[in-house]
Amino acid sequence: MSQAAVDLSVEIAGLRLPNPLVLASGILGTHASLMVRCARAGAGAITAKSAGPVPRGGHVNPSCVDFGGGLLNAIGLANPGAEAEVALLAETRAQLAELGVPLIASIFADTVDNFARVAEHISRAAPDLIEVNISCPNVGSEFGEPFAGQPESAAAVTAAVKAATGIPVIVKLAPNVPSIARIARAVVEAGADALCAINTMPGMLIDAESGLPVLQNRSGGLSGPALKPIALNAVYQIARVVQVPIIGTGGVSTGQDAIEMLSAGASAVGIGSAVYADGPDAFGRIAREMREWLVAHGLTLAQVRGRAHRQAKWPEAATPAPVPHAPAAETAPPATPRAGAAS
Amino acid sequence: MSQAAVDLSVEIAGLRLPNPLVLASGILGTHASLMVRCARAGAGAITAKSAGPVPRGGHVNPSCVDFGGGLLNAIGLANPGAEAEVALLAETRAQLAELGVPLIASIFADTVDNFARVAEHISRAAPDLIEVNISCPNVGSEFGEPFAGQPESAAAVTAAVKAATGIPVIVKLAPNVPSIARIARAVVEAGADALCAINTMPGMLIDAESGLPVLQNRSGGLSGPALKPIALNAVYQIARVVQVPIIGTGGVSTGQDAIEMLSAGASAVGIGSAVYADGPDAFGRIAREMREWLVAHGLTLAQVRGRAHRQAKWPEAATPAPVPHAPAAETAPPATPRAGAAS
Amino acid sequence: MTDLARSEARAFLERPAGLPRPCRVVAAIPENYRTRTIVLDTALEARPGQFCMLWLPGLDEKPFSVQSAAPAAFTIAAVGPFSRAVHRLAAGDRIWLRGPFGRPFRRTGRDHLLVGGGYGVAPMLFLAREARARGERVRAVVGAREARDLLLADALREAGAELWLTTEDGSAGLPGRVTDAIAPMLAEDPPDSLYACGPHPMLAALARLAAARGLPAQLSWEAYMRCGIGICGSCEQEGMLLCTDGPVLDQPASV
Amino acid sequence: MTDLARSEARAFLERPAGLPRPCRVVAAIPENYRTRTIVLDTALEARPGQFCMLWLPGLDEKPFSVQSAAPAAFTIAAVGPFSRAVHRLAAGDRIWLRGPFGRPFRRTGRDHLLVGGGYGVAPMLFLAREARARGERVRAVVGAREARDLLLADALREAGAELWLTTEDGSAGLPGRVTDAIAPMLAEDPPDSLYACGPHPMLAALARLAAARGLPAQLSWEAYMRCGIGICGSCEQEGMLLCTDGPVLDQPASV
Ligand SMILES: Cc1cc2nc3c(=O)[nH]c(=O)nc-3n(C[C@H](O)[C@H](O)[C@H](O)COP(=O)(O)OP(=O)(O)OC[C@H]3O[C@@H](n4cnc5c(N)ncnc54)[C@H](O)[C@@H]3O)c2cc1C
Ligand SMILES: Cc1cc2nc3c(=O)[nH]c(=O)nc-3n(C[C@H](O)[C@H](O)[C@H](O)COP(=O)(O)OP(=O)(O)OC[C@H]3O[C@@H](n4cnc5c(N)ncnc54)[C@H](O)[C@@H]3O)c2cc1C
Ligand SMILES: Cc1cc2nc3c(=O)[nH]c(=O)nc-3n(C[C@H](O)[C@H](O)[C@H](O)COP(=O)(O)O)c2cc1C
Ligand SMILES: Cc1cc2nc3c(=O)[nH]c(=O)nc-3n(C[C@H](O)[C@H](O)[C@H](O)COP(=O)(O)O)c2cc1C
Ligand code: FES
Ligand code: FES
Repeated sequence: MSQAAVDLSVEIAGLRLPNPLVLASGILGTHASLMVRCARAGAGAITAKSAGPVPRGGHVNPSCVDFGGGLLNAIGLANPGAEAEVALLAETRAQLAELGVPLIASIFADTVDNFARVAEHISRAAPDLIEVNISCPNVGSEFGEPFAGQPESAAAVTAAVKAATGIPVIVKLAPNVPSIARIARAVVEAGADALCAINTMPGMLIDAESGLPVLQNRSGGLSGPALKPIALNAVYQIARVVQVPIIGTGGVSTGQDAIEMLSAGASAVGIGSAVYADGPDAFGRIAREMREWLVAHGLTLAQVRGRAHRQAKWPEAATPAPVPHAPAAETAPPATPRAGAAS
Repeated sequence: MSQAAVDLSVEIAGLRLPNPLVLASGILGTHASLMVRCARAGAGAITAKSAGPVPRGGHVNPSCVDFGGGLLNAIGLANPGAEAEVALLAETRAQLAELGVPLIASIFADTVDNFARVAEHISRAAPDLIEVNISCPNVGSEFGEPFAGQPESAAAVTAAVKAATGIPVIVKLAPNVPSIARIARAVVEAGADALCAINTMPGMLIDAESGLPVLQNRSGGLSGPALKPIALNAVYQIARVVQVPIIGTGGVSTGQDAIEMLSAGASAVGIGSAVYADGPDAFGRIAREMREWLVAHGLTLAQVRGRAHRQAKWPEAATPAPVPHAPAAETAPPATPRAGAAS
Repeated sequence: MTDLARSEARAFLERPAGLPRPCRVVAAIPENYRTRTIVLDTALEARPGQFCMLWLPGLDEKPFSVQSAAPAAFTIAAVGPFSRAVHRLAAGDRIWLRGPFGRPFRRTGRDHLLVGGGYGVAPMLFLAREARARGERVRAVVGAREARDLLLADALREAGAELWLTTEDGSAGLPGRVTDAIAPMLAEDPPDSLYACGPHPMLAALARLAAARGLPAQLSWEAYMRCGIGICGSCEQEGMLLCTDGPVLDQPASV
Repeated sequence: MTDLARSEARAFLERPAGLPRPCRVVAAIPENYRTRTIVLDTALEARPGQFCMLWLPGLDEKPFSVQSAAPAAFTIAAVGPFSRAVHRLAAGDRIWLRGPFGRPFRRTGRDHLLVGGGYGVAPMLFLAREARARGERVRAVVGAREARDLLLADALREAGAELWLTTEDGSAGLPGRVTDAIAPMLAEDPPDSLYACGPHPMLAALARLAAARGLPAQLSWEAYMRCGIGICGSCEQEGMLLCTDGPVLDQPASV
């Protein structure tokens, strides 16, 4: 099969994407021009920067740094507010439609009611999908835990947003929970049409010289290569318990990373920090690497999806040998008996 | 001040450590010979591998791999069981005592009652401290969440262990929670004498070629450099709400990393994956780098500790400029008016 | 890890951005009543037109054009909280730096016309030195509101640039704006290429002038920058990211 | 990031371990009734005595001595579930590999005595080839229970080793154990150094023999390995980690 003939299109909540690579929220999602540029460069869908109830300036710099293993950011949900966002989304959507690339709006809020209000508002721009970013602090929670932190708060937001809009809803989950599968099940039961996993992992960098945190906001969210194993695990665990499509997001920078994410059970793949590595061209490169990989392995996207969940087939005889709980006595050199009860 | 004169000793729960570098649980903690070797190489305290109620063989290989940004392991809490562990600990403690290096026992269990039983049992070996590893699955929880996942279960284990032993207790926290500060406060209120933060972060690696997870156990725990920002943040957040000493653990491989960890509020520093980089010699190297750093900066350990929590001092006039929520209109080139409501 | 994944992860690691690195101020040289050049104890692999993010921990981090790479130097006007704090630094004080970032000026031809307005002269001095070191012709026009706002004129002259000064109030050099000084040059002895950095209205005027004459122009623009590494979108200008596609943008000669 | 932190992070990244990489079996050559050599479509930067972790996804991962580096080859006895599964692989099938790991044999002097028991002959063949390529003398002793257990004898002979075979039942070569064949050599024409790999009782006997004669010996030991990279402690032997300090350990001549 030729590479050109490889079908990369996927479906998310009834919507067809020309390819599974979704621009993640918060990356270049501030301007129609930049979102269109990503679509032209090969993105299969575009997520706008998260918009909240009111305009926010975001945090003072440093607000995004490369620590070697990935990025740590505390942009601070800078956004023009839902009001202005409607116009931005409408303009963007019109331009993306010509390219056949769907637009995903992203929303956040400080209370469940405000989530519903922003969803309703933003729906006027008729984005193809609405992603609900529940990684923001729940003002009702003493420690400022995110809505994504508890099944109850996550489900409450989901239900409120579903009631407020007719547009299909993606709920975006956070990695800092004891069981992301439990949260996933709760939001799907509350009506989520799809999931996005994961948002950044809370982290901090400290400048040894000054002794102060590098980000002016002190803590921030970790993304990029260091996040990949966390994201793969999240997607895998979620795919075990829910049937809705998952946009697997976190540390994908190559076609092979994307194949791994689909193998974990994702239907589409979010691309964020990789845009830092080579700009919007990351989309074209990753899509090309995926095609090359699929051709080289004689597989279709559908065959790749979820295959990490299967059991390896080995002849019955080949079940692994039992693992000794300590070096087996018979392998110790008899010449020198070893001391220690455990050894 | 000469480097030799730098005092690196620290106190944890009434116990003096010759230096703050603590061998983390699960690294070379299987044999007296190896723990002694780490102490000789410069560790300030030694944590044994976690022991549970009964012997465990652990998981089939691959059980620990280097993914480039750190390690992912699912050794599977392989251990000889509390019974045999007592003898191992007693032997190790005797040898470490000669070197003036304290021994920390580590325990885990599947139920609160079993935690208490193991703690009681292990106390016979008279380790200097007992670390309680609550990152293991709580068999009473539907999704197999760890005891460390909820303040209630974490506190219950802490209280049970405290009741079962007179030895000071360190509780080791997990990073995959919405607010680690909340868990920290709960276990300190339940009697924890010190905290260790953090255990590994759940993750998965997938081999694109076979489509299967690399670890035979499928998921595992992420450690090493990729974990450092997560650990620094955890220690920082915990230090804001509790007064007990914290063993800051995660991704420390250099003296500078250790300084950062102390700056975040840790009193001591766990060293795990760094042992992979250069064997037990990691301890001597990191301690030397810390001394060099302290001399070069004219600071003592006490001055370094917690300094990330202070407010930077800048003249009153120098409060940061407000952040525009979108590129300021006046900076746009007037020659070419820009479109888009948000921009 | 696979070779591909490894090479990618390393590419990520080897990006020049990294974390802010601590430097010491070696000298803080007053340039005019509100502008200073700070010289640092570090050298940069930077090209003219590139910028660094300068950080004062706990205060703020802002972009500044590289005025000199070895040693690293920046020419900074005190206009707000951060730049005023930088002005308070003396030799021996610390300041942190990330970068260099952004796309530099690329010299086209051997006869260059450089235009600097305000602290926009800083990258022009760097460019002038680079071009002169290669024996190329440099004409430099430095514009300001009044005489006391003029910047780095002596340094440009020492670098071997033919220098024109303009002030809006006529208190020094030619009265008027940089465009007034340039128009006759473009007509009588046109350079191979135009390079400019300064206030956006000045750049816009130069863009029109260059376009009218079909002269290749490279203009360095400014925007509020957050990430500085091309992912947040803050610095957008007509679909371009000023932090990575810019700050220097080619002005198509055919506008 | 600071230079120090960067260099450390990179050191971590550049460790040879990495993730298992997929290879293909090029040939699976029967060596005796229960041992095969699998040749892979990859080359290793390995030294004799080092080992790789071979992985069959979803089954298990085990350490095997490198028998040849370029192309990579391993000689594997079918004794349990994993090794039997490897025996089922044919040319074209995939197997995954991490490594090489561990400390290799270091040739001492120019007159080498190599002793292999069971599949312990595999690293000895690699070592014999390396020594012979440098024109050094190699005597090799291969021991087994009976004739059908003998391994790689022809390959050793072809490599230019002077070869002795021993079988416990006398069905081939000298009757007895490798130590019986070696004792007279050590007395009459002692080598510069002894190298051995095989069952632990054999190694222990050789260690005593070498110690008695004051002969430097390097012995390759085996243990159950989990991490293979020196952090889990599974492979401890008298304070040494066989995966990183070993598998080849120096036998002090003065035991
Ligand atoms: C690519 C790039 C390169 C830059 N290079 C330099 C440089 O080489 N030297 C330099 O000094 N700055 C440079 N800047 C500007 C610099 O980043 C800051 O914006 C500037 O120092 C003001 O920051 P602040 O926090 O001190 O004041 P702010 O609070 O941000 O500004 C205070 C007030 O001053 C106004 N203001 C900003 N700049 C000026 C000005 N030039 N003249 C008059 N008023 C002004 C603002 O609109 C605001 O009202 C550059 C910016 C970019 C994007
Ligand atoms: C550093 C190192 C290098 C090694 N190099 C090689 C090598 O080059 N070639 C090779 O074949 N193996 C080698 N091994 C051994 C290999 O890793 C496995 O242990 C072996 O293949 C058995 O694994 P299994 O899962 O098939 O069987 P297991 O289930 O682990 O073993 C099955 C049974 O066979 C027994 N057994 C194990 N080995 C033998 C043996 N040699 N003879 C008889 N019974 C045995 C076990 O005690 C067990 O009862 C090496 C081990 C180490 C630590
Ligand atoms: C600079 C930056 C800004 C981000 N802003 C948002 C945001 O506004 N809303 C959101 O849901 N996620 C946001 N994210 C998270 C990303 O959408 C994504 O989930 C995360 O970065 C992991 O993917 P990656 O490793 O590919 O970057 C942001 C990430 C970065 C790096
Ligand atoms: C191979 C391995 C085994 C581990 N086993 C244990 C364990 O038994 N008990 C425990 O509390 N932590 C265990 N850990 C976690 C470490 O103690 C430590 O918290 C973690 O690795 C982070 O530190 P590091 O980045 O320095 O490795 C293990 C880590 C590794 C890498
Ligand atoms: S400053 Fe973030 S994209 Fe330019
Ligand atoms: S196998 Fe883990 S230390 Fe050797």
